Formats: sequence, C-alpha cells, structure tokens
Amino acid sequence: MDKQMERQTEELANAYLARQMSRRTFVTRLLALGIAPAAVGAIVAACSSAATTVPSVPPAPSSGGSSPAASLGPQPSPSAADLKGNVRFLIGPWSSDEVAHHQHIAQGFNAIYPNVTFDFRLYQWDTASQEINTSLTEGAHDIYMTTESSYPDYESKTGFSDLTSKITDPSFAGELAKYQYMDRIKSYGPKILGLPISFHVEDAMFVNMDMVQAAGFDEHFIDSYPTFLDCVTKMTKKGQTYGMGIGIQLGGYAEWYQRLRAAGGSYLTPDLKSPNVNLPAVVEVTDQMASLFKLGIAPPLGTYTYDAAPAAFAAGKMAIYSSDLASTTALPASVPFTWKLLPYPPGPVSQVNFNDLSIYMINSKTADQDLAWEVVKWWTNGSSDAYWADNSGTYPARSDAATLGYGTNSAPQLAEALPLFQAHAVGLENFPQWSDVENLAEAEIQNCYAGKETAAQAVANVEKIVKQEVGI
Amino acid sequence: MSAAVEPRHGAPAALAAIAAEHARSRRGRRLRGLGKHAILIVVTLLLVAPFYYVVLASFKNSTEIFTYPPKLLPIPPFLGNYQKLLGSTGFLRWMFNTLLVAGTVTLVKVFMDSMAGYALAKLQLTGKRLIFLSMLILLMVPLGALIVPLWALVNAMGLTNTYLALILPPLANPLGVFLMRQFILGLPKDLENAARLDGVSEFGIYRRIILPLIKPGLVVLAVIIFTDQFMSFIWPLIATSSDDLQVLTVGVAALRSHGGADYGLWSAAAVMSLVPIGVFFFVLQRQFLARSLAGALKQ
Amino acid sequence: MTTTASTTDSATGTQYAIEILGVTKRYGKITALGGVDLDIEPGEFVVLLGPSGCGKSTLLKIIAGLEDLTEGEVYIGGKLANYLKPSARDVAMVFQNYALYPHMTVRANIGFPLKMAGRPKGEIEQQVAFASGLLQIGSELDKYPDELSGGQRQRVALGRAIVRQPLAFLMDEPLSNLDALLRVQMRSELLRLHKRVGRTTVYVTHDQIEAMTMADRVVVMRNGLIQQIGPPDEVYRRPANRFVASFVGSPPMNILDGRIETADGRRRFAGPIPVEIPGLAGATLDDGPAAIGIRSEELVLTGVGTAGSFPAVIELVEPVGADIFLTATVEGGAIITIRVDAETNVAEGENVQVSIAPGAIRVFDGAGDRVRLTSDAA
Amino acid sequence: MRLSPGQHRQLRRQARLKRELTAWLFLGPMFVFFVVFLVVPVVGTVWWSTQAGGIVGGTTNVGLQNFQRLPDLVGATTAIQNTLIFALLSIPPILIGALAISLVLARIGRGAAAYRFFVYFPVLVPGVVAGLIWLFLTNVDFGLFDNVLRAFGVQPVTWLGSDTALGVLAALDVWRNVGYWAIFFVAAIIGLPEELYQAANLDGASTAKRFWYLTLPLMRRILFFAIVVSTIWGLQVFDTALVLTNGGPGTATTTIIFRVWQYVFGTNDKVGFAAAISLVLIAAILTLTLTQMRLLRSRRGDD
Repeated sequence: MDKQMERQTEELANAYLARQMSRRTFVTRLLALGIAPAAVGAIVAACSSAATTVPSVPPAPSSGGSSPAASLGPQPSPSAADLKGNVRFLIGPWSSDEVAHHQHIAQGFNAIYPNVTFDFRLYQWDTASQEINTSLTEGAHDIYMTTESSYPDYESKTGFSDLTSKITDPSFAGELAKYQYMDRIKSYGPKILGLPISFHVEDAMFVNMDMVQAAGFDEHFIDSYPTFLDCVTKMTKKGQTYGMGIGIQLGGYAEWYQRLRAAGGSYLTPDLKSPNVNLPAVVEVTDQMASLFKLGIAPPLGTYTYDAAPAAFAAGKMAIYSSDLASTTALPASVPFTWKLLPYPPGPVSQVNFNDLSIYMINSKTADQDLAWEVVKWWTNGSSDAYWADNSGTYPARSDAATLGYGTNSAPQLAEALPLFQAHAVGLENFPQWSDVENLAEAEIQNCYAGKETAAQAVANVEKIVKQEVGI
Repeated sequence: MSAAVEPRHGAPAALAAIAAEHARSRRGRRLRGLGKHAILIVVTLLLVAPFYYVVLASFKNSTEIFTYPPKLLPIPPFLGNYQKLLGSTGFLRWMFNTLLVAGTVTLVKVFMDSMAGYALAKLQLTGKRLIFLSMLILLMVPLGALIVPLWALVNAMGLTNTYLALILPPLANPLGVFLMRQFILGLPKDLENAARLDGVSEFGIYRRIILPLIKPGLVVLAVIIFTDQFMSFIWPLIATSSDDLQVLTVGVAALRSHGGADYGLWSAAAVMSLVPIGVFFFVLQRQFLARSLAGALKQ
Repeated sequence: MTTTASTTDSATGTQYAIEILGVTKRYGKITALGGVDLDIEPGEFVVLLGPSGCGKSTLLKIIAGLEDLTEGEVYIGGKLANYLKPSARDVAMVFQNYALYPHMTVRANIGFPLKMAGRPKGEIEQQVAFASGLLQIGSELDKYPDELSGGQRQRVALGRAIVRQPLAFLMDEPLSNLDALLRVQMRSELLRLHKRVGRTTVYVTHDQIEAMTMADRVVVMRNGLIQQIGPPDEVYRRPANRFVASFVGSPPMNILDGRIETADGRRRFAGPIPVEIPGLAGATLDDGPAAIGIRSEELVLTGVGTAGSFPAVIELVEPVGADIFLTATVEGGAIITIRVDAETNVAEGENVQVSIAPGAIRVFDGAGDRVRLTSDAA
Repeated sequence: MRLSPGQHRQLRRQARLKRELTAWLFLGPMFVFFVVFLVVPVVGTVWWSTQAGGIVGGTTNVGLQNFQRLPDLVGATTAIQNTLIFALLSIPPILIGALAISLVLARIGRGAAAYRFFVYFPVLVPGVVAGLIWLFLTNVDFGLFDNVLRAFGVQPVTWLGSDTALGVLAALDVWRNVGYWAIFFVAAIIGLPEELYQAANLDGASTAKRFWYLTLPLMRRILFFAIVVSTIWGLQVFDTALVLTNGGPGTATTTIIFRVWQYVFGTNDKVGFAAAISLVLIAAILTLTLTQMRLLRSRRGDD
C-alpha cells in the first residue's frame, strides 16, 4: 500500500467509525481504491471490532420478503447479521479463470456480509441452454448469468423471478441510472428479469495491422466490401497465411446474422409475423462469405476452432480472425505485431455489428429472494462490473465502471474500438425463439460455406427454419 | 480359455500327419510366427499411439505443445497441467462422484440382476417367458433415445439433482438379468434340488449355492456395469445440473469449452480420467476381456 | 395344511412308510405318469425299474417334492405330502450326479443339512464323524468334491443323506456314473448299509441286475404305468406280461409268437416249436394270437428222440464265464437263446436237439398279459 | 384319493401362490426398475411424440403431425443421414479389422495376454475422453496426424473440416471399438472345432481356403450378431460428436441423438419432434433386435 492509499484508507475508516457512511459504502469505497477484497475484509473487521459499541448500520426491517412496505419507501440494506445462506451461481465461462474472478467479487461481498457463502458452476457454451433450462426447473442454482439472446425466451416463461418491482423501486432509481442498457432489457416485454453486467460484441475482427500495411492498406480497408476483399486476398499467402478466418466461433455464432442485417434482412419482419430472410441481397452477402472459402482466403471450416484461433492468429497463420471479444483474454500477452479490433465491413444496406448483453437473473425457485437480489446488485455494481469486464474481455454495462478501475487489465484495443462498435450496434430481434433460430441457421449457413449447398439453398433453408421454429 | 486351446480329441492319424507336416515346415512356421507378431505390434502401436501422444502433451507447457517437430519424450516433465487439474478444477470431486455412482449401481445391480436371473432361470413364475422376452427386446434401447420421457419422469419424481437421478435409471438395464439367467441355467439342477431337500429356503439356495457358484459371472457382470457406468455421459449430463453431482465425463466435457483452449489441461484431464479404469483393467484383465465375450448374447 | 394332513393320517391309520395313490403327471399333452398306485412298507428296499423315459425318476421326484403331480396323492409317514416342501417330507435323496456342493468341503457337504436344520455344532460334528466312518471317508473330510474319485463322491452323497436320519432314502440311479467294477462293489456296500441303517429306500434304476440283487420288491414300469410289483424272484419267474418278461433277466426270456387254436376240442399253441402246455386247457384264454415265453436256462440240450424235444441249429456260441449262451435257430426261423453250463461242448453250425424243462412255459395272450395256467403254483 | 378334488384345488392354489410369491420377491426389485425406467419411458416416447410443447410446462396433443412434419424439418433428415453414413463408414472397418486381428491373435502363443491388453484398452475410454484425445490427433497445428504428414513433407489436412469430420468421427469409433470385437472374435475362433481344421490341413487346404470355407461359415451366426449389435451401437453415437466437433462444421456431424438432445434442451417447445426422432431410432433398433432374434432362432437347427 502506498502512502496516498494509506491516507485515503485512514480517512475512510475514520468516516466509517464516525458513522458518516454505511458499512456498504465503506467497503465499496475501499474496493474502489484498488485494495484487494481480502484486505478490505480485514480492514472492515478491524474497524468493527474497534467500535463494538457503535452500531455500524441502521437496524433492518424485521420481516423478510417483499412486504408492501418495501415498495412504499426507501429500503435500507439488511444488516450483516441478517444475510446468511449459500448462493449458487451458474455462469458463463468467459475467460479461463472465470471462477477466480467471481470469487474475487464474492470476497468483497463477504466483507460486508460474512455469513453468505457461494458456489460457482460454469456452464458450457455448447450446452448452455440445456444446462440453464434443467437447472432452472431443478432449482439447482439461484443466480444465473444469461445472455441477451435467450432473454426473450425467458421473458415469455416463468422460470426466472420477475424483478420489476425491485428494479423500478424509487429507492433503487439512483443506482438504476448507472446501468446503461436497461432500455434494451425493458424492450423485450413488461417483465424485467435482471440487471445487465456487460455489453458484448460477438464477432469483432481481430486484425493484424502489420499485414494490412504490408498489403498496402490501412484500417479503412473495412470501409467497403471490395476493399475488404482486396485486402484479405492480398494478405493471403498460400500455405502460410489465410487472409480472413471465419466460422471460428462456436457454431459461427451471429457471424452470418450481422451480415443478414447488413443486407437489410432479418429473421422476422418488424411485426414478427413473417420471415424476412430470403431476399436477393441476403443471398448475395451469403455468397460473398462462401466465396471467401472458395477462393482459399478463409481456412476451411474446422481448421481453427474457437479455442485454437487466438494462438493461430498470434502465430501469423491468419491475418484476421472473427471472434467474440472474450477472445482478447485468450490472446498471448505479447504479440509480435500490432493489432486492432475492427467491425465488419458494410453490407449492401448498412453496416452492422451484432451486440448482446450479459444479464444476471434469479431463479424463481430460490427460497431467499432478498438475499439473491442483494447479491445480484453487488455483482452488477460499478466496481464488480469494472473488475469482471476488465478480466473477461467485455465492455462493462455500468457507466461508473470506467472510474472504478476498468481498463487496467484488459487489452487496450478494447477501449479503442468501443466507439466503432457502438456506432454500428444492433441487437437481436424480440421473439422467444431467436436463439434457436440463430443456432440452427448458422449451422445451415456453414453447410453453404463448406460447399454443400448454394447460398440460395442455404438462405431458403434458413427461412424454413424460421417458419418451423416460430411456427408460422 | 487355455483349456479350449488344447486340441480336441481328434483322430490320432490326423495329429500324426500334422506333426509330420509341422516338422517339415518348422522354419516356415517360425517365419510366419514372426509375421504374426509384426502384424500385432503394428496394430498395437496404432491403437496405443493416441494415448502416448496425449500423455506426452500432458507433460508439456503450452508452448511446447505447439512446437514442431514435437518433443518425443517429456524431459524435463512439466507438471503444471496436473497441478492445475487437481488444484483448480473439480476433477477430484468428479472422480469421486463417478466412482460413487458407478460403485453403487454396480453393487445394487449385481444383486438385483442375479436375484432376477435366478427367478427367471429356476423359479416357477407365470408369464416368465413374456417377461424374459420383453427384457430381451428392450435390451438394446439406449438411454439416449429415452431422455425425453426419462427426464420428465425423474423430474416428476423430484429426483433431479440428486444422486438417485444418476443411480436409478441405469438399474433398469436388463443385460445383467440376461447374463445371470444364462449363468444360472448352466448350473446343474440337482444342486438346488439337493439343497431344497437339505432344508434350504429359496433365498438360502440363492445365497449359499447359486451366488458362490456363479462368482466368476458376478465379477464379469460387475465389470460390465462398472465400465458402462464409468463411460455414461448423456444421462448424467441431463439429469443433474449441480456442481456437486457432476461426474467425470460431464466435468471433462465441460473443461473443453471453458474459455480458451487449455490443451495442456485437457490432456492431463484425459490421462487422469483413464487412471482408475486402467488400474481396474490391469487387475481384472481376464474379467474385462470376458466383458467382451459376455456381450456374446449368443443364444 | 398340517391339520388336513394329520386328519388324513388318523383317518386311515396307515402303517405304510410311503403311499402313492393314483399319481398322474402330465406335461402338456404328454403323460409321464398315468395313475400310479404303490405302497411301501417301513424298512423296505423298493426298486423302481424300467427303461429310460418310463417315469420312474419322475415318480421319485414327485415323492421327494421336486416335481408337482397333476393328480393323485402322496403320503409319507402317513401324512399327505402333496403340498409339503421337499425338506418337510422327511426324505433324503441321493442324486445320479451326486449333486455335491462344489464350493464346500466334504465335511461341510455332509454336515450341511444339519446346519440348515439349526443343529448344534457338536452334534453336527458327531454325525459327520459317524457317517464318514460308516462310509470310510473319514480321511477325506477336508477335501473338496473335485478332489475325490467317483466312488468317494458317491459315499459323500450317501453320507449327506444318512446324517439326516430321514424316514426314507430316495436314490436316483446312484451307481450309474461308476465304472463296472466299482458299481458291483458299491452295490453290496449299499445293501450292507441298508441292513445297518434299516431305512425305507426307494431306488430308481434301469439296470435289472441292480434291481434283482438289491430289492425287497421290484416295481417294473413302462410308459408311466406300473407293469408289475413283486419280489425279484417273482418278477423273474412270473412276469406279468411280455414287457416284464423281456426286460427282466439276462439274457431276456425267449418269446415265441404263435396262435392258440382249438382243434378236436383240444386247445393247443401252434408256433415255431411244438410244445405241450399242461395247464392251458383250463386257462381263460380265447383262440387267437398269443406267445409263449421260456427262460434260456430252462431250455436243455438233449439227445435226439427225447419226448417234446425239437431241433435247432447253433448260430452263435458266447461263453460268459460260468455259462455259455447259445443263440440258435429253430425250424420256423425263430431265434432262441439257450443257457448251458461252461462244460458243454458245442460248436457254431452244430445241429442240436432242445427240450423244455417242465413247467417252464409262460403263455401271453394277444394283449401281452401273462395267462394264469391251471398248472401254475399258487 | 382321500381328499376331495375341491380340497386339492384349494391346497394346490395355496402352494402355487406361495411359490409365485417367492419368485416375485426375487424378480421384483429388478422388475420394478425395468418397468419404471425402461418400459414406461419407451411407451412414454410414443406419447411424447404426439405432443407439442416443452418438456416442462404444458403440452398439447397434435396426433401424428410431428411425424408428418419430420421429413420437412430442416436438419432432421440430415441427422438421420449422418448417422447412417457414420454407421456405414465405421462398421465395416471395425468388423473386418477385428476379424483380421482376431485371426492372428487367436493362434498366437507368446505375448497373447499383452496384445489383448493393448488391443482392448481403447474400448475402456469414455466417449468424452476419446473425443478429447482425438482433438490432439486432428489438430491442424500440432496434431499427431498432421505432424506425421509434415514429417513426410505432405501438406497438413483439416481433419475436422466439413467433408472429413464425419469420417474422423467414424475413425475414432473404429479405434475405440475394434478391440472389443477382436477379443469377441478371438473367443469365437478358439471355440471352433479343432478337428475340422486338422481334417482341412490333411486335405491340403491353404490358410486362405481354410478361412473362406471353414472359419467364415462356422462363424456366420457370430458375425451376424456382431453386425447387428455394432449397427445398433453405431446408431447411438453422440458424446464423441459433442466433444470433438460439436455437431459441426455446419451440420456435418449432427447425429440423431445429438439432434434429439438439441431439440429437448437446446430449443423451445420441440420436445415432440425430439420424441418422434427418438421413436424412429427406437423402432430401428427394435427391428434390428427382432430380426436378429428370429434369424438366430430359425438357424439354430443347422448349426
């Protein structure tokens, strides 16, 4: 601890002991100073025992549950003694040390509420929806990190707790304002099931700028499809380097979808009544992507998996690869070239970058809903979000994350690229079967990349899938 | 098995002729013997090479794994993969769960199957044929094809996320009953008759006469059930979602997609997964090989 | 069930060890036993004799309770046994293959029934020692069955039966798995044992020598029906029918087919050889097909001209130790066997003259049943 | 007869009942599990296949609609096709390879135990682990296969590409199952009557002729059994496909059970389709089983 930090800590402790701030604020502020949660816990404990006679927080309401009174006025946080139990998480594996990051956040929580314990289970991206669905019905976990892509589906069902009253409670309004993407969550229906933690770009382009330069281009090569194609063709060195790696994401997640949107298509028309896939422009962009394979610019499907792509990129085997931002955590710390994150080139109609959110939600089967809510609030607060997003290679959903330490650990390319991605951001369409359609559609399109179907056939099949899944 | 290799009582003339022929071609025979060994060594190498390659990888760090030409001996061995596997994944818990579930299923099933086999082989039972036939017909239906109704059933029973969800459905497999029935049918009927006259109850006959006499069969059955259980994947994947109940196969499959490719960790997991079954195999070789034969549902 | 059984018991007041009343056994359409009646006295050695498939083993198993009967009743010691479990019937059985428990020592095998009956250890040891001493297997007690010879296994099986001290022993071809020499030896040992232990024994065999040498009474069976019950001598001398006549005795009785004819008010048998049958006149017998039977030892080689003798040609001479069996053809082409003593000097192809010992001829009617002749002894 | 037929009937019924009861005490525990967790689910599949909806929450009966729509369902026919191709690719090499190995292994003296150990070991590898191991063989950068190719100066191959992935999956299956059937055949060959071979030797039959005219015909029941059972197993491929290729690229390795699993837990309200596809699989397996039972029974006479 350096001198300045020591002084700040002392000031905070004095303020806390003088009951000028709550224990919760005290902990949050200590964490914001960059003190390790374990150390924070020790400091808080020391302060508390130094002032045993001093009640650290106002007394909590005696009755648990969402009493009518709760919605009437500001609800004070429960006292440390009040919260106890075990909270079981089911979370997505963003980075290889995912559980460690959560344990870090949990330590902070425990500094305030020492009687709460945590279990973390990671689902697999391949089997995420199965695992979440069975866990929900089995009541196996309390808090889930879900992705926006399945949100419309969850919204239409009853497995997750409806948090609308808690989130819209006036006492929460101040906090709520700091969540940047609440509008998007609210847009899926009347219920609000959770709080966002990250804004995530699926399929950014990881670009080796040295090779771009060597091919005679700069970062503006993505401004139009022809220059993009020209550049990746020039960067392709047979038997050595592929210009553009696609189909690397698991199931090609959302890779084609953003092209579909860029070509003016979508799975459904805005009224969600009929499919909007089989358009000439969509066939055209699909054919464009398939031709990357035909021309030998893209490595054949199956050459580089999601797991293997970062290493191959770092080794110069691909000049560009398309993956989600979590891939930044998998890249080696030092890469012998300069690289950038860039969005996809524009399509015939517009330039689109597909984004989604990660959201924390609560199992409706969970007994202690209040405890779960406290935990969700903690996990999505500014410092937790800053810490987690920084370590998982995503963008925090909280506006205050930037001031609470975000950006200290993640690749600098991330922050640099955010404005680009935000400029072209588009989310999913609001119908419950979106993720099912997406999974089946991308697999179908990959059949076209593999040369087993023409672009027209694949697009027609996707339209068929849309009809089947949505039931129109 | 060795008894069966011995020549049957054949015509002495034939044996003599063969002996003469063999003497003449002893040299050719030795060559042919070498050829056979050569073939088997090649086959063995082909089958074992993947294991070696993975074991090798498990002792390399992430850069060494990618090195070409690959190091063919892991010297000095890198132990970080194993440290990580045992230290920061639930591997030991998964292993414990697998052994617990497989062990319980094996124990319960060996007893239930041998009892049912005894009933079907020896006891008077109306509709015995029908029951046996239905077991024989459903023998081959895999759990994977039944996940919809099975999950609904287990969920309705409130068993999801309990050990029971992992243990109970595999108990339904009728293969063991079939095997036990065959084994028990092979015992002379007079033995149980003698026991009946000696004043032994039916359960006593099962316990004091049948069980000791089919002991080899019981071991084979135990090996079959245990290995099948050890390998099972789709049902444990679906039946439980709690971390505490994760079995080895499910846990290892999960490692596969946890952010980034940790090849070293994967190879260590693959190697460690094979340790218990390899040890069992080494100890119970004969029974494991008989496992294959027991699959010979030859009527 | 016990009440029913004991009522029957007192109602009949029977003194039989085993009573079999109208026992029928059917497997589907096949009848294994077609209504068998048999009473067995206490201490009696009864042999069930017949070719394989005649139902003798089935009957034994029904007595033991190892098979259900279709109809009829079995009483053991006066109690209805039909519905008693085998161990409650107070019988012990010796099986053809001995049925020793392969995973137990000889000692454990012999003591097993007592152990199951919950007898104290000391008693079991004492009984095992007694039985093994009786059977001369005292030194084999700690061996396992597969370390024993066939004869020793046989003794262990007997020992296991003896220790129970049952009301009756049931033996299912116990000697059939032994070689010829051992079989003869065990036969006499069994008999000695029977004399010492003195228990009712029901013994099943297809070997008529065993039956003749061991039985107090022989029960000859065929196709699930009793053909004849009687002491061995009676079964041998006065077979109830052609089947018994040809099944019992070695060589089998000579049976010659012919017809009963009445001519000139005299009834005579017209067959391949000329015979005089003294008691035929008064016998209840119609004209028609019939047969006569003569034991081989009751045919005598005589000189030409002896009254009632007939010529025959010797086809085969088989010396069997003390005797010689002669196979000969008579004029009509029928084949007979003659038993002569070893001293007799005959050669194959020789023409001989044969006469019949007095009273040696049995007559069987068209249905094969023996006809009682007026000359027969009572 | 001292007891009336009526009395006998009653006593017989009592005795019979007691014996049946005893038998049920023995069979009962297993039978309950058999019915609850096998018979009921099989019958349940029929019911579920007529439903539309999710596995939790309500469903509605749609009759045979699921089956009618099945051929038109994008991916359903592909899954069935993939499974059949997989079976066709894997089963002949498994059985022919196993037979070849067993012919050598059955008549070898020294080292037989060691060979059997190694030949059999891959059989004990769980599908998930096998998938993991094969990732190390098929990886483009450091996989064993491509490293061997490189050593011979051949361009590396994308083993898990959409044209080859199913073949690799089949090869994995061959690796995993060839030992099982090899040991199985070894036992069968050892059990063949030696006299016939001695007679054939005297007749001067060559090794090839002996195999063709003796071994093959003598083993035809066993071979038939092996074909049916390995086909049934082949139809169930799932875990290796999940770990090695995740059903892809595209739908190249999406098998029947993979599809069922996707439809049950991966997507919304398609549980009826899942059951319908399952039922097709179950019907295929039962048909194979029954065919085998019938053929083996009718041929028993001439063996």
